[in-house]
Amino acid sequence: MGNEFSVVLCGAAGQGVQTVENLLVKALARSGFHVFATKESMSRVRGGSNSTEIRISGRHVEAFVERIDLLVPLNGGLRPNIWKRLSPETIVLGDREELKEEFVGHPCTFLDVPFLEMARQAGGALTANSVAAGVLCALFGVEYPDLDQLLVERFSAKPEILEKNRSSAESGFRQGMDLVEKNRLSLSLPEADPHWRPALVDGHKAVSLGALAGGCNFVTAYPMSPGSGVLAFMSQNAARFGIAVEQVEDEIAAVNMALGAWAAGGRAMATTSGGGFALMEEGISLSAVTETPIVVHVGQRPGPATGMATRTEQADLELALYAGHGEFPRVILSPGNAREAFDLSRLAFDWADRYQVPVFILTDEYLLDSVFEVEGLPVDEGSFSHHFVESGPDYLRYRLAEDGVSPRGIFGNGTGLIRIDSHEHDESGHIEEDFDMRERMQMKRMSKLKLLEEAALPPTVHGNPKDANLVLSWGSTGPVLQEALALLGRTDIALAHFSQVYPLHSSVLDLVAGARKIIVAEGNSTGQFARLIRLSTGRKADHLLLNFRGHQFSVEELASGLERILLGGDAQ
Amino acid sequence: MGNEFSVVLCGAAGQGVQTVENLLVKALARSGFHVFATKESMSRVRGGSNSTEIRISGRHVEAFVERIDLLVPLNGGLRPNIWKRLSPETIVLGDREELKEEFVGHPCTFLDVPFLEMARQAGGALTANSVAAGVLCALFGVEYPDLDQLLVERFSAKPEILEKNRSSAESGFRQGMDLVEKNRLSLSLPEADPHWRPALVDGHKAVSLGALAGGCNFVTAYPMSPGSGVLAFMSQNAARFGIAVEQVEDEIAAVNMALGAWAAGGRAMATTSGGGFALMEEGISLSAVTETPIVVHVGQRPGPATGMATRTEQADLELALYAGHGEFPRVILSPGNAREAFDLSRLAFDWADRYQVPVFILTDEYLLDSVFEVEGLPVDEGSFSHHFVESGPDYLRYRLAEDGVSPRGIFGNGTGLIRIDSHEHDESGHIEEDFDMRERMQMKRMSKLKLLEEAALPPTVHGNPKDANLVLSWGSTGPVLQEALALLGRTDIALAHFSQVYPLHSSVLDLVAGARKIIVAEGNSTGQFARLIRLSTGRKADHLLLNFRGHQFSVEELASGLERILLGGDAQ
Amino acid sequence: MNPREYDVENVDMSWCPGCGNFQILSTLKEVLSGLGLSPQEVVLISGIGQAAKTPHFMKGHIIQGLHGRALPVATGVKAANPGMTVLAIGGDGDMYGEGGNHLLHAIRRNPDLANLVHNNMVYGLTKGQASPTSPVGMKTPVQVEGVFSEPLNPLALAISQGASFVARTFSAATDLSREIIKAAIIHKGYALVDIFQPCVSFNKVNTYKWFKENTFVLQDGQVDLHDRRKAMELAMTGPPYPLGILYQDRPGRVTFEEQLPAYREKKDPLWKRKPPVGLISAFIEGLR
Amino acid sequence: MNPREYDVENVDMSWCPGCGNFQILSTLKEVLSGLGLSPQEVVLISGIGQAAKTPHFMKGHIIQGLHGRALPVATGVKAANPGMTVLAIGGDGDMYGEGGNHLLHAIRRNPDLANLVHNNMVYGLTKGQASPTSPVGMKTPVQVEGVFSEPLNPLALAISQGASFVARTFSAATDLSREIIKAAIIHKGYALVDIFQPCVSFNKVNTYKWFKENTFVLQDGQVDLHDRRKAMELAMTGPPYPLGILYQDRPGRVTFEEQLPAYREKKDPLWKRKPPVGLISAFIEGLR
Ligand SMILES: Cc1ncc(C[n+]2csc(CCOP(=O)(O)OP(=O)(O)O)c2C)c(N)n1
Ligand SMILES: Cc1ncc(C[n+]2csc(CCOP(=O)(O)OP(=O)(O)O)c2C)c(N)n1
Ligand code: SF4
Ligand code: SF4
Ligand SMILES: [Mg+2]
Ligand SMILES: [Mg+2]
Repeated sequence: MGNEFSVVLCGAAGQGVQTVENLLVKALARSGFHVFATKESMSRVRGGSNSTEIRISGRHVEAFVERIDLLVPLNGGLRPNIWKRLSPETIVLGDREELKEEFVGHPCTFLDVPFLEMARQAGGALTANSVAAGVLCALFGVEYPDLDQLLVERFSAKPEILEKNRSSAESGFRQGMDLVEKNRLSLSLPEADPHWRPALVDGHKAVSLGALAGGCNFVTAYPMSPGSGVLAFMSQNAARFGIAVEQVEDEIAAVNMALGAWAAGGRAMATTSGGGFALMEEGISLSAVTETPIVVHVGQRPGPATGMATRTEQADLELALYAGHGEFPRVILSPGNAREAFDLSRLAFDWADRYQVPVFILTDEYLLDSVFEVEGLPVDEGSFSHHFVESGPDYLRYRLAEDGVSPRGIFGNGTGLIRIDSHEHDESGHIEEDFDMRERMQMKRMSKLKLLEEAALPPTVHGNPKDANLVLSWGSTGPVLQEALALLGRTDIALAHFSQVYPLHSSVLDLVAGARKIIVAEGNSTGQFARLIRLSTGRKADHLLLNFRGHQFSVEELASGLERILLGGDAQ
Repeated sequence: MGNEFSVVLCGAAGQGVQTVENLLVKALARSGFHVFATKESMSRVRGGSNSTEIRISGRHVEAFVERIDLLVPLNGGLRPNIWKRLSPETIVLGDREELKEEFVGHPCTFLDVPFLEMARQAGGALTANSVAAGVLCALFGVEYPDLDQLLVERFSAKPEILEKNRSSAESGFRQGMDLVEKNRLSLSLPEADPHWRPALVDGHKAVSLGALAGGCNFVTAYPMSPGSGVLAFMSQNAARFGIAVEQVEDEIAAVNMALGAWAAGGRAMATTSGGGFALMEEGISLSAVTETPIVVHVGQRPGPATGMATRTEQADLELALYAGHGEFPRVILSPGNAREAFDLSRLAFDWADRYQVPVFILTDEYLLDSVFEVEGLPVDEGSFSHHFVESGPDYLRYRLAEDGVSPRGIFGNGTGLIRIDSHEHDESGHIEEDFDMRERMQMKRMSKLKLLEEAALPPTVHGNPKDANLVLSWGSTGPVLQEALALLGRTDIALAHFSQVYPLHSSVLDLVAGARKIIVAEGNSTGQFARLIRLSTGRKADHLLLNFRGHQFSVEELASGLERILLGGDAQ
Repeated sequence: MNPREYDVENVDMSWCPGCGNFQILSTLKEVLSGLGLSPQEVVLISGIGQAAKTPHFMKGHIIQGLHGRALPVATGVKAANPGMTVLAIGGDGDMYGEGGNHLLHAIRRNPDLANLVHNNMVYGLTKGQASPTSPVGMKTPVQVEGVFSEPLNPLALAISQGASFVARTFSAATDLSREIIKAAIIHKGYALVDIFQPCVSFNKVNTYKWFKENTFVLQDGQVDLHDRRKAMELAMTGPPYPLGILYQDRPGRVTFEEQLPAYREKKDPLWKRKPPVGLISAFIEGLR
Repeated sequence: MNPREYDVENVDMSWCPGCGNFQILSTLKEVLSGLGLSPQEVVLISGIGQAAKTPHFMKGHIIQGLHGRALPVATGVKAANPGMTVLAIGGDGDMYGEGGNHLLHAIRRNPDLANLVHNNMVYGLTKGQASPTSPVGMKTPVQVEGVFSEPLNPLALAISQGASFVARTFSAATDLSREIIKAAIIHKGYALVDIFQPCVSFNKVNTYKWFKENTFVLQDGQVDLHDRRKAMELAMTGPPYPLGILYQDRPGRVTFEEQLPAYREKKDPLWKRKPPVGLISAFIEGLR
């Protein structure tokens, strides 16, 4: 097990696995551990079996691992994806009353913990989750008052419920201490760092807070997993931050209302998933021709169509890349962790405003539903600026500016009239059918691509790519790959993680040209990013590592996949 | 002028230029000439200035030429795109009463023909167009009874209007004969072939008739230029052919209703343009995951957004290629002329049904609004077959068939229940969250791409591409390019015209590998097809010939563009 | 016929225990079997949501399509295959939110299908956001200060646009529901049945109790079925809200599929047809 | 102010001579100037269609967006910049066809804007297809056997969903139109004005003459402005169709933008704001 633990909690929807995760991660982080948590759940409100993985470590970790050191199944009916991950080293803390014979004959170590009975005694069977939280805190050396404090923070609004959870947690804590003290279970804990007190940020929060830091003051959405986590966060904090949030009638309204808000001087974001984004495409095209900025957050999930509503995938890159009819520049950002999600969401607003183009923040369910530790997230007023102008009497919305960016006026800010038009138009925004004007305007709009290319963010490179095998990844796959490479410990592999996938940074050409083999690891079935790399550099990936089962790669899976490739064989 | 004429008629919307075109083209074809006509018009109901070009030739022609031999402006206010095309050789038949001083000082030959006055005398100023038709028929040696017959065919329903047009045409015809007899205008006519009696088919009709031949029996659309020509044709002939046509509330309804019709055993087509297609993307994704066939006709026009509603462009290739969230196979057909439009539209239905994939017929305004001559369009029952099965009691809609094509049952045909589902599902169509089943189903759907690749149509190659410069084109640009090459008369250039752009036929690899320079000519601003070629073959085009002004290339423009490229210089 | 013939084995029932959907499901099975329809004669078409999962939990042909889009799909099915009994099933978000435009225009088009809307006044599947019918003031994880927009009134909407059959029932009023859903299916033309349905997980306002206390069943004589104005008054009434059939066209109104030229000479469903090659050839000849 | 201040020079007027749109355009200019509004204070937002070109033919800030989508754009503009006078302008296809769902939900949301619908009962710009309000039986190049679907009744729809202000006028009744459009703009909340407008090119049924013969102007006393049920009766009346304001909420109803938390502490339009960095930092600190 080494100096690091992977704890997996399973339970039915409605059993409060989520709550345990929140409590535990916070308790552990406050105790000085490094933590990471990620979950997977079925598309249902009650029942089924969901799981959450919590990693407890002495160093920073931020990736899903296959390995389960400690499994806490709160109900029976474990799904195959969990069974597969159990090994003889796995310790199971389970309640025989609930699980019956489910684990009999399995080579793991099973310790019977009567979660249900303990919960009943503490006030109701519904708090088995808090019992589990108590047990785990005890095992990981969390001080009881710290757990108690967290319970108080969480349930302060409902005193009765607080009390039940408190006594459940306490009884669990005692049981955990008992296990330790009786030496039935001894974990060699990672060393805690008393100065380590990270902020814990899931993907939803990271995107939301980054957007807010970027000046986002208007959010539109039609609920759709996983994009609606951002809607929920923004609504729940709308009063706090003084912003406008509206759940609209459909995604078409979401994109059009956001465009209206931008045109009038707001900074709006629509948040959705692939299916909702597909409905927004006409609106994206409107953003392009009217040169009205927009930011759309797209949380990817497996398609086509409804696909798997609560699962993850990276298969909407090309959808975003070619979204909307006609031709126009755009930006696609693809954060890999909470820090990137924050930074890029902030940047999205600046770029949308500065270049008057649609900017897409392309995340996925895995990223959004994972909890990352961050030292901090920088917010300062200095880095913020508006990019619109006060309009004068000769104001022309579509002035043929040399760099393609016509100064953008805002209704009510100045004396000039602002004429925004969805047809091909002249400089003043009037409908224009002259072929020459058409050419000029189309060239003007496209010329912004050059500015975007110059501004593009370079990939993060680990290792020395020169003459090495180079693995490329984007979005949430990056951190998993990084840990996989660390696991492999090979010096002949370098990694480039792209947090911006379009336009690509110019360094990509050299990067790719100098590499021995190019391997692209991404979460889809056809290698979309590999295609983009080929298109941009001419270089075809030598190998693809693809995953389209609905769950993120594990560290182990990527490591063994790379090993297999480098042992020869297995060309794409 | 040689043995061929390019006649251009101009007039305001509402002035009946359209009618003259119809009459004239038919009269000329019935007289044994080869003809081609293409028009361009403003996005307005009345006024403005539209034009139509009619080519009259001794050999088959089917491309827009810049050159104007004979110009007939029915009203003043010619637009710059017409002025540019006038040369000292151009003869203008104009009415000084209407045009005033407009042509004074221009180096063309102006002949005053009092269209308006003649129309007034024949019964009303509204029939100046028929006067023009009469004049032109006389000039081109059409027998008057043939013109008269056409007028009767056209206006038979309205005797009064018929009479006015008849006397206008007659008076025009007399005027024309007069011009010829008085030697004020002598045209050396191409030789007419008395056996040549082509059918005249514009793009709208070609797509519609091909669809009907392919078994199309259901059409859904929300009107949108230029896709709604097909809607109009199908509605106007719905009773004749016994089909269902519905103008729906929006494009989303169009695609979903068409899918419902297919699922229930119909053969449905939705017809639209880029903006409407953007709204259909979620529905396309539904077609994919449910494996319900669909055919969508997309008539391209310039974007983004409203763009230029009545103009042409080829900028929605990538939109179609990557439409819909998630990953799935599809087919994109891109006819270049009426015959291809007919054949491919028929094929679209067969393939959609056979492979259970979305098939897109990607045309453009230029193709749809051009009139082509064809020897015939083959329709026979033998080539038609249904590809669904009678369902038995153990029927599984998504049986994991080896080639990816699960036999498709139809409600009411058999005893089995047909369960069509938009989630990831098991073989029976039930919602499934198992990761392995997800992988299998996604692979099953994607595996149909192999079948599609095997079925793909090869490009039409002209000239010998081996070691030559190879020009690639797709869709409506093909015939223009072909004539441009003929004009250039160089043997070092070969041409490959793609009437199917996705998936590409396997011969493309060799084709492209063996060529000296690769030049791609297409109607957009970024070279979308060139990108697809690079993606599929690794070969980057050496030169792009792009046109995004809202009008198709002319033969002359492509010829000079190629010449310029081959003289060196001008790399993309 | 026995309603059990509509049961499916080994189904993974993903609704919450106590949900009103269960009542609607069993009522629907009873109605269909009561009408002597076999599952082979029925096509159940739905969008996405908890209600829209209904087709998965019973026998019948099914199409579960996209959120909000059941009605155009169902219209296409009925028009291509008029012999089938077609139902379009979904939730209030599905039919009145994302699908609002299709509702409006399906009413105008009048295809012969029954449209069942499980109206729980909340988005169930996506975990409790407000739906178009959520009452003003209802707090949710997104409407944290309470719903602001006026709730949509589906019955008034349908009646105002000339819907052919408009009714409301309550999932727990199973006898009434049976009667109404049966009438809706028998009715020739578009039939809207709005079904009050408690969502025990997310709607803490509109509970079983609330629905019971805030509805009343229309009695014989209280309604003149064919009087659109009176129906409108009833539709605008509440709380308490009337349950029952509020409006029904007199027999004789033509349905969407009936007027299609496709069925003028032949009555076959489209899948039995081949292209009319003779007519097409003749037409092409006419273009010379 | 002089309505001429709303004129634009050298405009390429693409409407057909005789079109009812001209009357609406000049009425609108008169109303705006009559209200003392400068073009700088007005945002004219439209979709696509002949009616939707109106903003191009006058002064004012404009957004001509997508067919059917003027209402969400306008709602976004008003919510981001509540000081502006916002109008959403379009045709019957635009607002009731493609945009039907936004209409439904804009009504519920109640943003403070005036929604002018030039209802010519036909698709003008796309050359004469039926629109949602085309009368049954009207023949068009697409509806060759005549329109089948029941026409949409926009006023009944709006009233049934609780619209805050609902009126109808006729383009040629310029005095009445002036009065009504003025009232709609002044009205705080969502205001629907359906404007009968002859399309001389494509609608040969609903001509100037037809509209004159099939409408009557509501007289003082014939309407109780605040009675939704009576308004509904009027909305369902016709032919002849009543012209006038059918319904108006009593003052006091809160508008969409008023309830947004964005304006609770500050009243500035959003473009005057910067991110609340202190609050964001504090929130992040709370995540430790
Ligand atoms: C285009 C699109 N947008 C959003 C969603 C997400 N979604 C799924 S179900 C649903 C709402 C469910 O509410 P309702 O229709 O009332 O059904 P219920 O679950 O309450 O029965 C939403 C928003 C989706 N699947 N597709
Ligand atoms: C998404 C989309 N679909 C279709 C169109 C084509 N279109 C433009 S205007 C119009 C209808 C115009 O009718 P209406 O709104 O009644 O306006 P009118 O011209 O009669 O004033 C249509 C269908 C479009 N621009 N966008
Ligand atoms: S969430 Fe509500 S509607 Fe959905 S199954 Fe549970 S109780 Fe029923
Ligand atoms: S087509 Fe009709 S609505 Fe459009 S401008 Fe002409 S008359 Fe007016
Ligand atoms: Mg609901
Ligand atoms: Mg109209």
